[in-house]
Amino acid sequence: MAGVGSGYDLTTTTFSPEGRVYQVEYATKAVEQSGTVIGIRCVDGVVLAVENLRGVKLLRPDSLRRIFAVDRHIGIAVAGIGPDGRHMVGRARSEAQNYRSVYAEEIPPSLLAERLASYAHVYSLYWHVRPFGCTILIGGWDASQGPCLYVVEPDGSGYKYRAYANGKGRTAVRTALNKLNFEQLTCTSAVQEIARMIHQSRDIAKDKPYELEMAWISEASDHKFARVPGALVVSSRQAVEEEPQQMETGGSTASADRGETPSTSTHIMEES
Amino acid sequence: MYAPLEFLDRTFSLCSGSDICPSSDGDNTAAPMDLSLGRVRVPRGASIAPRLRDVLRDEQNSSLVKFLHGTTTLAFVFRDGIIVAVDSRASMGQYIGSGTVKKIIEINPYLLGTMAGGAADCSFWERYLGMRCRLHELQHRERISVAAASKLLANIVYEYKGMGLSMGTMIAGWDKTGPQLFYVDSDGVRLRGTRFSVGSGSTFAYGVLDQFYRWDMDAAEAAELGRRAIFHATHRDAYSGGYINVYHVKADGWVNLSHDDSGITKYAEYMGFRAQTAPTTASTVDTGAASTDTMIIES
Amino acid sequence: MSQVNPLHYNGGAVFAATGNQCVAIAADRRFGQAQLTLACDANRLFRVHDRLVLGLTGLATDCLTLAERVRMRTNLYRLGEKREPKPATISALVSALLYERRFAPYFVEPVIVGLSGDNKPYCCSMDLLGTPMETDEFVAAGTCAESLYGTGETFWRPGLDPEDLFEVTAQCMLAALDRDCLSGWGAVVYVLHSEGVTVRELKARMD
Amino acid sequence: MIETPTHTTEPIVTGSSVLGVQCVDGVVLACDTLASYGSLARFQRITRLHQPAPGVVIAGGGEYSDLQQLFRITDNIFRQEFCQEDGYELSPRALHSYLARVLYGRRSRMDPLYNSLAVAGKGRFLGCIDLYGTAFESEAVATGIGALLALPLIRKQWHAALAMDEGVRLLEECLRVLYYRDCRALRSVQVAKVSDSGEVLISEPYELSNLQWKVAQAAEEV
Amino acid sequence: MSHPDPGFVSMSFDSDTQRKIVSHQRTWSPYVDNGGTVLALAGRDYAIVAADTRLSVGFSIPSRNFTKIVQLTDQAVLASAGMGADRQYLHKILRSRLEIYRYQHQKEMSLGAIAQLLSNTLYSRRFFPIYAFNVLGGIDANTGEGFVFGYDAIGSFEKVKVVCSGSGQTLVQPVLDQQLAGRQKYDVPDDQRMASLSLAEAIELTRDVFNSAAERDILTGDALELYAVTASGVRCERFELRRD
Amino acid sequence: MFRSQYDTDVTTFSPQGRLLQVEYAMEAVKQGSAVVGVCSATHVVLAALKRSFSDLAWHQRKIVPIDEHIGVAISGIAADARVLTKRMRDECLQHRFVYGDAMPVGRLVHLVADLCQKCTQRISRRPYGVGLLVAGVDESGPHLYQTCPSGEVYDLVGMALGARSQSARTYLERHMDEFSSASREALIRHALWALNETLASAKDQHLSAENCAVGVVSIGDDMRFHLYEHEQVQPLLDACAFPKSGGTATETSTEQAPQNVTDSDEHHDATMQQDTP
Repeated sequence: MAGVGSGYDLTTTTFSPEGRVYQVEYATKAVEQSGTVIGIRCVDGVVLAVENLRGVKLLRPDSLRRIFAVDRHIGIAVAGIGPDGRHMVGRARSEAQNYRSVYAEEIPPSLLAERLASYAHVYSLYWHVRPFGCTILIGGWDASQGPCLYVVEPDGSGYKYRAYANGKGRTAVRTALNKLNFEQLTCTSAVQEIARMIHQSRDIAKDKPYELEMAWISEASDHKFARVPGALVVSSRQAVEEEPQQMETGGSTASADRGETPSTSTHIMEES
Repeated sequence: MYAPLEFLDRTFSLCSGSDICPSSDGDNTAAPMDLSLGRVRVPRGASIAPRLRDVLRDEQNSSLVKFLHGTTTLAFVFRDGIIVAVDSRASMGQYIGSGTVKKIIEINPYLLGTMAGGAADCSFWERYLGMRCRLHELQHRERISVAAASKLLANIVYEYKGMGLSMGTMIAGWDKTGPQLFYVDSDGVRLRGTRFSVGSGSTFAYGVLDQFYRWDMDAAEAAELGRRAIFHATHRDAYSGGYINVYHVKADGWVNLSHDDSGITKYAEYMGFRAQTAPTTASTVDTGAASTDTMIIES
Repeated sequence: MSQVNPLHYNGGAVFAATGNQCVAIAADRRFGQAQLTLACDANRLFRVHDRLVLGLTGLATDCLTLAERVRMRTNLYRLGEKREPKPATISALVSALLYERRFAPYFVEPVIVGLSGDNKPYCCSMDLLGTPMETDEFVAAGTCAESLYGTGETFWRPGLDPEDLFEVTAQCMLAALDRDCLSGWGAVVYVLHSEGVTVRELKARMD
Repeated sequence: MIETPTHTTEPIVTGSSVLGVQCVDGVVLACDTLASYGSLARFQRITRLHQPAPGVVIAGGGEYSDLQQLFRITDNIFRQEFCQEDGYELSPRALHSYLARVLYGRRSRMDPLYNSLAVAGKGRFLGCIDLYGTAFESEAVATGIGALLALPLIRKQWHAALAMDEGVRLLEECLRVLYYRDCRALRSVQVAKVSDSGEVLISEPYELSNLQWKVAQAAEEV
Repeated sequence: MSHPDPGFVSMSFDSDTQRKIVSHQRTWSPYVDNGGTVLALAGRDYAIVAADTRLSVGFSIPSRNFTKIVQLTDQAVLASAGMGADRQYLHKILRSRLEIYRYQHQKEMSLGAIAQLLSNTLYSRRFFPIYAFNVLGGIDANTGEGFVFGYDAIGSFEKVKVVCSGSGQTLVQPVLDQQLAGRQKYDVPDDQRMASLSLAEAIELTRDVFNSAAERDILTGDALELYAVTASGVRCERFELRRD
Repeated sequence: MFRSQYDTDVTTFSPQGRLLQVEYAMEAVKQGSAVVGVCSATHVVLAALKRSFSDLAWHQRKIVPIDEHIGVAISGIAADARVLTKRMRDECLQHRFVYGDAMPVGRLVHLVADLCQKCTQRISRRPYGVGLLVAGVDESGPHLYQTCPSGEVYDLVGMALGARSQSARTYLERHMDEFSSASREALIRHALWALNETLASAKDQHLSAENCAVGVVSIGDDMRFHLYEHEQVQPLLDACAFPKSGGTATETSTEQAPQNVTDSDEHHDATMQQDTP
């Protein structure tokens, strides 16, 4: 890429001649290193899923966490640098509590997304701080809008999505996501879809073993944040692993060129 | 912390975020425990002090307000140094809190301080003064002068003027310029002098002291004068009593001369008991036989 | 600092206790004005007759005035009745005298002790409005009343003979005086028993 | 320097007594549903009991606005616990200690939460905290005027094997006495039962029954 | 129990009476006296720290089982009367500070150091005093001798052999002076006046004085908690007191 | 790693989206002497190799008690570790002050992790150069956590950090499944054997009472963290007969007099003293 080594890509306060802020783009690169993170807005709720890569064999089984509860009705999944994500989650929890102390109501996910976006954005303005190296998937339930999925990128942009994926296997998963019909997709079927997508996006040889962490805000959990029941996760994963055929497109560890603009078909984006 | 970081925190501090009412949610969390340790935690002028004062003055808090008070202390300079004499009673209202208080505080081997007024105020700040004097010695590689030490205390106390500290103290010591005696009190008064008496019994002590004081007394005579003055104060003043402690400040530091009981032994010695028969010891009364005899004066 | 309460202005303490056919009353010797001690030979115990003693502590001027009025009324009683008044009578008298001044009271805490006809001990104390409190245990009045109650509660026990009663009363008095600024400077103990009265002066701290 | 805030130095809208008793199989809390505005029985259907989480109930008397703030504080605490998802469950005793620190903190800033609180929880826990932050556990608790009228009654009837239903009847009897004698009390009351294992049952407000208003001496059979 | 002071009649000569009447609106007082009596006495090789367990507010008793004692180390025990909330705060703070001391020094804090720490802690709140009357008792580690410390509310303290504090102080202290400290043995030299009681006798004396205090002081009663500190450690005993 | 302009500031992303300064900070953890942690269903054991910086110097402190139920083994810049452990102690005391009970281990560890993360996002200071193995027990049982300078937290059954800890990790991975049911003594033995692995390659060096410390906490009756150092650790060492031959080609003969321990192959400049006490 043109920016590398040109000296224009060292701080967030420097524009390159062609008007790009490379540090922010490099930050979004960091997001693509972590395991695949998927969020899907279904008819009856929102499902967040993470492919936790077990880099260390000595880990306690299913102890990796990349999905956090922010309030009783909102959960956040983190793609990219975990600690940065936790910092954002801490901020999200304070925002939720602050909103409740003022309006005595649960914070609408849209407003939380907006507040987190502007928080992330300010970190991409000043030279003494660096942008967040993580993308935040905010799944929540709103009385008026029903289930909703918002995504906040390191550059501070926040959009509403029907489905979103990032991390290692994002390209394969995004193509699979396009095939889904979101008008009828229910949460339980979404879980099975996600298990398949993640499985097929992995390159069996090179990728590390993984744990599937899933949570949802659905009618099943009466619109409250809850972990997807273990049995459902395990069964959908086993079902997928027994299927013989291989997905034709190989693992997508190659980092997709950042060049594509967000508005391509891979993101089903609605104006938030 | 770089200034811009404060800016960052300020713009995004939560209370400014909510427009309707500044919910400083700080006030709901449990008061954090103050763990600062090691360093002497000198009391700050609490911001709520003004309103507290009329609460503390409020009658029903009187049992709280009454810290240990009342006393008689004296000190005078004479040919061979300084005699410092004090009583040992601390009272809370009319109740005697303690009859064995050490009212001469040994700041360091060359400096003495006396305690009159608030017992806690005097002992805390004079112990703090001892620390500051030690630091002085370490920094300047020579002992602090009495003038400087007393000035340190006066400045410290002046900081808290009007906040309720109650101290009437004398700083006595021997430095390069010879024996020095200073009076420092909680209003910030600091006087150098040769003869002082402080406390509720000071008028009685002055009476004896002024009459028999001479510059060229020897140490024993001077000590006896100090003892005598304190004795009369303890006899006449209700808020003084207990033991008479006398110290003598000499060139090579102070010496603790005596510790006598004023109410019985000194009274018998100075005033002579009207009693004819031997003094009695009133000893334990227990369920057993009444084995004791009590001083009986056949009227 | 201490002239806040007229009952404590001059200081003073009285303690009385009953025994087996005897009763003792003790009082300290101090007369002071706030923290100044003026005299160490104040007398608070007024002997109405050999088997009845009235102890008065509180505001000195009120004590003396009340004592004189009691002496006057007792003499009138003697002339009228041609006999000595019983302790209970004197109690009633003092109570009436105090209540007369209900709205400008004498600042006095009287203690009346005596032996009635059959040597039965009588012991009564009052507050400054004359509320009589008769007891067959012990009473305390004055600036160190609480201390006296404390020592009394621990040391006193029923059925003491005169010698032991004196010892208990003396100990209670001395221990309490040593914890009080405004009372002390000597003490006197009267013991009323069947054969008569013994008066003893105690050596106490003079500070 | 901003003038030091003098907030609640005397309560305006107040709740009256809260009663609590520890039984062999759980704890019972009871109080009426009145918030008085001075001598005006202004809000007659408010709740002074609150269940912030499964297995714990708190109830309070005194300034009602401060009590609502305390309920919000406990809700916040348990919401944070929910978000932590680390298997640590705030025990009733820990909540009791936390609220004592909050009240003591506010008292030390001369800006008290003008309440006295009862905390009941699983494991037969019954604790009480006053507006100064004095916290203690006890088998019988009564705040406000209840401490004078009801506490002696509870203590007299209390015995180690007291069952929860007997406890409810006992507290109802005390609430009747309070209704007779406390002019800031109401007939409609609420009772909360917290079992040893943590099930919580908070009754709907109901009217106290069989009240005796006959003058004592005149009553033939009492 | 203070003598029934004729409040309505006391013509106060106090110079600022006028001002008191004017500034009548009562600011809320952060203090309340929950009563209670605490006592500490020491013998040759033991120390006793005792306190009643009554918490009173005005004339009612919210709790009959409110401990006023905290064991700081296995050689030092502290008891505080006065305001219950301040007492709980003070005891928590001291326990935390001792914990930090253990981290820094890998050993227990000595009795004398604890005494100074308590004094500094109280004095640090000089202008918003902690309303607690403390008595600290324990064993001096190197000499093995028992000692106690008496405090006022803002930290003035004194190392003695016997001290009593709280609402029953004026009732109990003279008795201890007389029986234990022998203060009335006027012509016996000071250092020989101390009665040498065995631990059992000392416990008996403590129970007696508390029973007397419970008789006369309405704020003392219910139960007596007694901690006996000896070289081998701390033992706690509990005795019933009047419950009226 | 060629010298590039992306690895001097902590707030600079490299083109691949990596934070090189943070990765270098993770290297500092490897400079510290080895520490091992193992966790079973009932116990958590920490073992640490202590370094001394001259023949005259005392051995450094590698295992630090935090509260009654939590202990920490440190690897990396010891001074950084002291700042973090002091903060952890204060937080535990604060929790006890407010809630009256022991602080959950996970909550404490995440608090420390957030502290570390904060330093990776601001230019005002460098990240902490220390990794912590936190051993503790609470209601949800025994825990072994690892924190890194990046702010990452791992909930583990076993872990080894510090110099040549890879050999210890391979040992732990091989015996992983024996840990959960291991008894207290067995767990200690596993920890010491793993620690011993890190010495295997260094010549004439073996675990001794001076250079080894063991910390154990259990969910048993007292739930307290016990630290064994100096002579107390000797019986633990004797209990595990180190393998003379077989897997690890160490001929650590115990009869040899214990030399003083200086990591001969260690090179670190005087100023940046790793693990100075």
